[in-house]
Amino acid sequence: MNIGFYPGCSMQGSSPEYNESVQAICSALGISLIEVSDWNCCGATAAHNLNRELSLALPARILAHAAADGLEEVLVPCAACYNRLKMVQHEIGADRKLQDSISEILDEPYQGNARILSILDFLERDVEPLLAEKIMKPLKQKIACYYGCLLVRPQNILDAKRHEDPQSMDHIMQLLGAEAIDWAFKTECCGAGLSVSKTGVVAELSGRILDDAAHRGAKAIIVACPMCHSNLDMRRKAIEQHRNKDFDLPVMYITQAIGLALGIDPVKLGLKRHFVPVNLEL
Amino acid sequence: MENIHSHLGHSANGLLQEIRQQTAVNIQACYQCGKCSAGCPLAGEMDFPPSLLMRMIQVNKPETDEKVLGAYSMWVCLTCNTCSSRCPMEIDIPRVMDHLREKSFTLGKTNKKASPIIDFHKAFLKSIEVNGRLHELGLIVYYKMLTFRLMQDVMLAPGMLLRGKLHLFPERIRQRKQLAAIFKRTYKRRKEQEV
Amino acid sequence: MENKIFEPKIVAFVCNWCTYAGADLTGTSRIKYAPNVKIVRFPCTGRIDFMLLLKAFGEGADGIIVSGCHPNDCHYTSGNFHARRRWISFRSLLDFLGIDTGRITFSWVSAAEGAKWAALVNDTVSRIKELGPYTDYEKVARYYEEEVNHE
Amino acid sequence: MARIGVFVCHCGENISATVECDKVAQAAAGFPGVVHSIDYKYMCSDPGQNMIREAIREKNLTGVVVASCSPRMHEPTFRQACSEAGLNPFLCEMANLREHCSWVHEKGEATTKKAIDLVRMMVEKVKRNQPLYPIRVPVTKTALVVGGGIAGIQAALDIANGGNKVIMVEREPSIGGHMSQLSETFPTLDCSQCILTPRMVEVAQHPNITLYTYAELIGLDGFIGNFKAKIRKKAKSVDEKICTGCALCTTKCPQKKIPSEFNEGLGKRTAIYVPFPQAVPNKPVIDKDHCTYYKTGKCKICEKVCPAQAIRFDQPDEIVEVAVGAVVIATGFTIHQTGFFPEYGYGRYPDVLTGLQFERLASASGPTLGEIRRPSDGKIPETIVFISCAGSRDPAKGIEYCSKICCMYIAKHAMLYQHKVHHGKSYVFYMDIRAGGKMYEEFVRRAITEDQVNYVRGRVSKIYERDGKLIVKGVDTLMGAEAVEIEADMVVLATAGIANPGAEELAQTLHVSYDGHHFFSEAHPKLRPVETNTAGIFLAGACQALKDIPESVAQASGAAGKVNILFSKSELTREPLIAVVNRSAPPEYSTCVGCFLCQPACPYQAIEKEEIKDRSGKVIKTVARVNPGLCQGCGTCVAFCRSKSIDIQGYTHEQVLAEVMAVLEND
Amino acid sequence: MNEYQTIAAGLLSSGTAAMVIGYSEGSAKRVRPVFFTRPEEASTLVFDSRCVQNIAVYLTKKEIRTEGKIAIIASLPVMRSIIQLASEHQLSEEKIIVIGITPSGEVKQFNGFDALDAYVSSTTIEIEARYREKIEQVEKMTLTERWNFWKNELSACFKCYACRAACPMCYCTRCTVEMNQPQWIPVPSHTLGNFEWHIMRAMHLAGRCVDCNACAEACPLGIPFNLLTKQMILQFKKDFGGYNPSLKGLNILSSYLPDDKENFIQ
Repeated sequence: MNIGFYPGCSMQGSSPEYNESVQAICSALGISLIEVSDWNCCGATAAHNLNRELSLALPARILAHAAADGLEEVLVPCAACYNRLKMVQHEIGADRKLQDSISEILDEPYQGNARILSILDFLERDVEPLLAEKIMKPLKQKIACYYGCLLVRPQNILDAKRHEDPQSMDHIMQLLGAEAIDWAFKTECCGAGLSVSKTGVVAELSGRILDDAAHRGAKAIIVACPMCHSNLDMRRKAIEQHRNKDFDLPVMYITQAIGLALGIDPVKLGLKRHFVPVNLEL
Repeated sequence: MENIHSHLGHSANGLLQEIRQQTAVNIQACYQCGKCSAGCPLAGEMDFPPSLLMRMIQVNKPETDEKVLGAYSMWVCLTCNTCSSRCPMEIDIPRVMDHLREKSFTLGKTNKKASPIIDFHKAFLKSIEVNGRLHELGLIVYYKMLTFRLMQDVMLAPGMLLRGKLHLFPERIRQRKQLAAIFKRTYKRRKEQEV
Repeated sequence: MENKIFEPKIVAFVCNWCTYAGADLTGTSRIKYAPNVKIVRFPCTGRIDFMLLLKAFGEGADGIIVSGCHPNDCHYTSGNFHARRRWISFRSLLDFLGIDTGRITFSWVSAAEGAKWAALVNDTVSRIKELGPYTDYEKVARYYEEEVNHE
Repeated sequence: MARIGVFVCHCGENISATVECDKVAQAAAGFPGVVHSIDYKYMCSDPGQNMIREAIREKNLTGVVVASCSPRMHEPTFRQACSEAGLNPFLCEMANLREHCSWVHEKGEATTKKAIDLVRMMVEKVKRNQPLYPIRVPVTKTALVVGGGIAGIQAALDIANGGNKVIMVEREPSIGGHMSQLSETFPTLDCSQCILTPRMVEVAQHPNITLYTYAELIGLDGFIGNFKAKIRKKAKSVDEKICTGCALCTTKCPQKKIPSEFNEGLGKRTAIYVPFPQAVPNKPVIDKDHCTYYKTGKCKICEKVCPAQAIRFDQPDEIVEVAVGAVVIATGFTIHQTGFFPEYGYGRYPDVLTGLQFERLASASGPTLGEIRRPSDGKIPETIVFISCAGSRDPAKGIEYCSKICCMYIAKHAMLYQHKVHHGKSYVFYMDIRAGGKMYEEFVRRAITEDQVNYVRGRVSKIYERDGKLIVKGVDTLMGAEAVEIEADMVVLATAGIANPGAEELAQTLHVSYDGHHFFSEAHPKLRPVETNTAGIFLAGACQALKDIPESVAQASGAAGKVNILFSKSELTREPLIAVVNRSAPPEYSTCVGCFLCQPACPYQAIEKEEIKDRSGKVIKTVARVNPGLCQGCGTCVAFCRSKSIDIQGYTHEQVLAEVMAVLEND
Repeated sequence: MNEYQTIAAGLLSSGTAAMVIGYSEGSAKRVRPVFFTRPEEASTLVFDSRCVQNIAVYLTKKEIRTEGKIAIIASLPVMRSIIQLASEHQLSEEKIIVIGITPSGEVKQFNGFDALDAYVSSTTIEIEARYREKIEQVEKMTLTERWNFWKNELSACFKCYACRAACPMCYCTRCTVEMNQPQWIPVPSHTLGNFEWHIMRAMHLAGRCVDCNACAEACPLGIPFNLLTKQMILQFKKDFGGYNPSLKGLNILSSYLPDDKENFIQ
């Protein structure tokens, strides 16, 4: 099985463990990923905040490269990149005039037909069916699956099922033997884009998330987005100071959790890179 | 003396119409139920919560339009889409926020409180323009130059470096010239539009 | 004869329940309009056969008005919806044949729109006056008459 | 040969001020076929009408044109006059010289010329008129009422008390509908069941009413006055004639945990059950889907305990066919369930309720005997939140319309709560309060001023549960959209009222139209609110649009009035201005080729297939036939028929084409 | 024998079909329609690009109807015609076997209309490029040029009604042109009457025309009046989303949508 792969800047920068764990489980399950050639940044929040055309053109260039590479589908594990690519595909796809205008900016025709897969689409379709036989170490803890905003909204464009209470990560975690709790902050915003410029806001928003998960007895939070991870993990100190309360609550990527259950070496899953140490007896 | 008691304006080319034309979002559909403001995680930070901002645009008067463009609200908006996902009238508020940010930024009417946020975005885009991909260390350094927030997050850096989360040298794409040209074309277009 | 001011002959095909009643209201409101238009009454716009429009042009009409109830207000619920589809296709066919659809005014005039009826008639009359007599269609008819006379 | 009389009216000076009436009469006298032409001051006056009558007799006229006012004004007058003189009334036409000529044009040659043209048109038309005779249709004086809620009950009683027969069909085991579920009613706060149950009993006992409960309408054919209805009586598995209604069986049934529909899932019932103590008929039915015997083949406890031996496990469904002259649809509405709302928890919080569930909690006959208690733990809620417009005015997810009844029942709920839990705190989240109705606004004011209900203007964005409390995240838009967060013990959603499931199928069965939300469409939104566009089928209650009880009852009485008018004569007379498919001699029989493309174009399903058979009964040809009982005379089929095999009486091809030719005739 | 010949022979020899309608070699390298009743004739059946005459036209004829079960060699336009005729209640399922030959040359036997309907519905009527170009050319003319173009073309028509005879959809027992009370269309051929005839024909084919071109092929004068129906097909695609012959769908003109779009009703 060959699937295109767009890592995005975070996975190469501040969240290498996400990339490592995706690669680790794919090689364990015999899935090969082909990286989109000479890819660029999707523009993230900055582009669509300041420069709409750029916010369309940057993802359009990525799509064009995927098309040139002959990729019919591209896995985009970073929730932010995924959201941008889907939105751009939606906006440009529906508007002929916009298509022409963006082609002009790109100086090449817009080709945006590759199917963009979120990490959850991918896991649900390609990984879930393989899991049952390969689980070596079931995870027996109570965990809270945290989806954030970018994987579920806008629900119509992303085709998100049960967008106020999504279930796909919960299902996977249950398959791995964990107990996925019902909680209230599954899809609340962590503060993402303001993590550098308004750290206080992030501490408040992320703090509420940690608080609800901890309160309901979760022993770990499972995420699928580098921003969510860095806000909940890297900025933990700031959150704890802000709320004046300590949380003993590690944050793991869902791919890391799968890796653990498959019996992959925690180092290979990048688990040593976390600020909040992950209790490996999960 | 006419309209002296009325706070309602009748601009023919105010934000209301402009947004309708350029984004296809019809703000007149809003009936002020407030569900967007109730769900917005950042409403508390905003000077005008989303529903109030919609009302101000509906008022359709140059003075209120000025207020809207100078608002802080859109700069703290995180495009989390909670508002639009629950809006009964399916008003694409995040799209309106995008429009307001870009317009406010282009016209230089941005709220003073928003400058660190805008500086961060600028630094971010600069990093991409140069490298094609984000270089976090470069971004932070450039951001600190813009904001003089020299000490912020200094405590994080060593930990990040230690954990392999901060790279001293940027990752660069091959076709940097081509990418720079894309940036240039968008700047050029904006200039043309201003004229 | 040649110097006489051109007074166009216009036939109006209207439904009984809305436009005919609307034109009655124009009368009771004493709103004046040009006398060029004569109304043929139908139960519903759904009843108006496209052939009648052709016959009217063939008989020398310079203009035609077709009018009925507004969408959703049809006395028979859907007659005007059927008529609308018929006019959409008929009109594009005529245009494709080079028959000037500008000579046909399609309209919705309700029983309450007496003033609209007057305005509609006046607009149509002045537009047709500008276009002049409709000879294209009549000429091909006359050609035939001449030929018959010749025999 | 045609012998046409033309009568030009001056209408005092209304016509003669701008039209030279004598010239019109003179010109008309010269038209081919006109044998009599005069003008007179007032044609509609007695002497005027006499002139017409005399001329018909003396000159043996075959057609009359009255050139006066609009036919919409005096056509019946002049047609009557003709008829009195022995001329078929449909051989009289009117030229509209007043509304369409004299009143709208200045005096002058052109105006008189137009008047002459108008007369010429009608002369040419009337020459082609045919004598027509009113259509008579027999009427079966029995009405079918579909639905046994308050609207159906009211309609049935009114029709029955008018001396006509009624057959009532109700889907559930008991009549009563939603009203029987309500605790108190606004704005009087009187007990719903106290006012409803006597009427339910009256229905059951009325000599003119036949009641079929646990039954469905599955087919309807025919037309006004002459419908044939097919009803499926679902097997109740109980012989109603023998059953005494002692309900012993219901106490012994081992299946005790079936959510009660009547209690909106807040209480339980057995598999053999009576929906509620005041049910009519008060006899149990067996719910086959839950009955142990039907599922496993073993049990039959009810049969063993029944003192009257009335249980019949082998009872089949029964199909009955009835002849009815009119139908009243009163199938009511339903509501969105809490599971419809993602942001309010997808129905997974037991203490988030619908308004109808709250009615059951507040009702003395409900699962808590009228005490407001949480379904989750039975505690009395200290803080309660009511949310209006849950699904209503929400085109994104629910429906765009206003459900109309919620503002009032929310105020009532909050009031009932405050009356029962004196120290409790209640909040109502609303956007607008729609309290248009007699004593309605006063009622809402009382909730706010007397009963201390807190009204907050804004919509709730999210509800989540934490430590047994429901966190309600709302906003106060009157405080600049300031956040309002309430820790509630119970939340009641005023969920949108929507059409009943199955309404679409029923509409198709009945051939009546319905709107985009599957509510049945009235014939005219203002002037014919109780009729459908199918003659003889009427609407009552919330199946047409959401309504409260007084409105439903009013419409039901309106529908009943219409039915009683229809039944007041044994025959129905209709104007013969209807479409007709031509018939000719064999071997053609008709120029109709039976393509039936006219069928979908007919708004009234009036076009039928007729098989033309030879003497041996073999079908030679299938052609279209217009059912004169159903046709309303719009003529859409006429314009659609390619072979011009359908024509419409009064507006035939010949007539209208002659009019067009006459207008354009060169002079 | 090839596939369709074998099928045809089989149907006739087994008595499943009483007659096979198809094409066979005619004179001057042209094909002609044939009505075979004997299995041995089947080997002379031909099917190629010359078979443009729409032989579905025979299915509604009284002489054919009384023949018993008919098998027909059907090109795609013929199959479309059969479905359209069936939807207009002109054909009965039990009396027709369709030996369909798809545009790619595949032979498909259809014993019921449902299967045929499913096949026909899977295709769409596409106007050939050469006609599209011609239509665009006419549309680009000024109003007067268009009028003159058509006046010129239609003045030639001498109302032989070959177009009507060739069209499977013109099966009315009394055509409107033959109606004399009132006389809708004058009997002699002159330009005005010709206009009326061709406008009426186009309107009567609205939403029914299967675009087989049989009418234009039949015209002895080569008048391009098939552009009228083709233009309508294109226009319907724009205005109402197009149509396809189908047993389930409604005719375009006898149905409507409350929000049909137009821009000319005042």
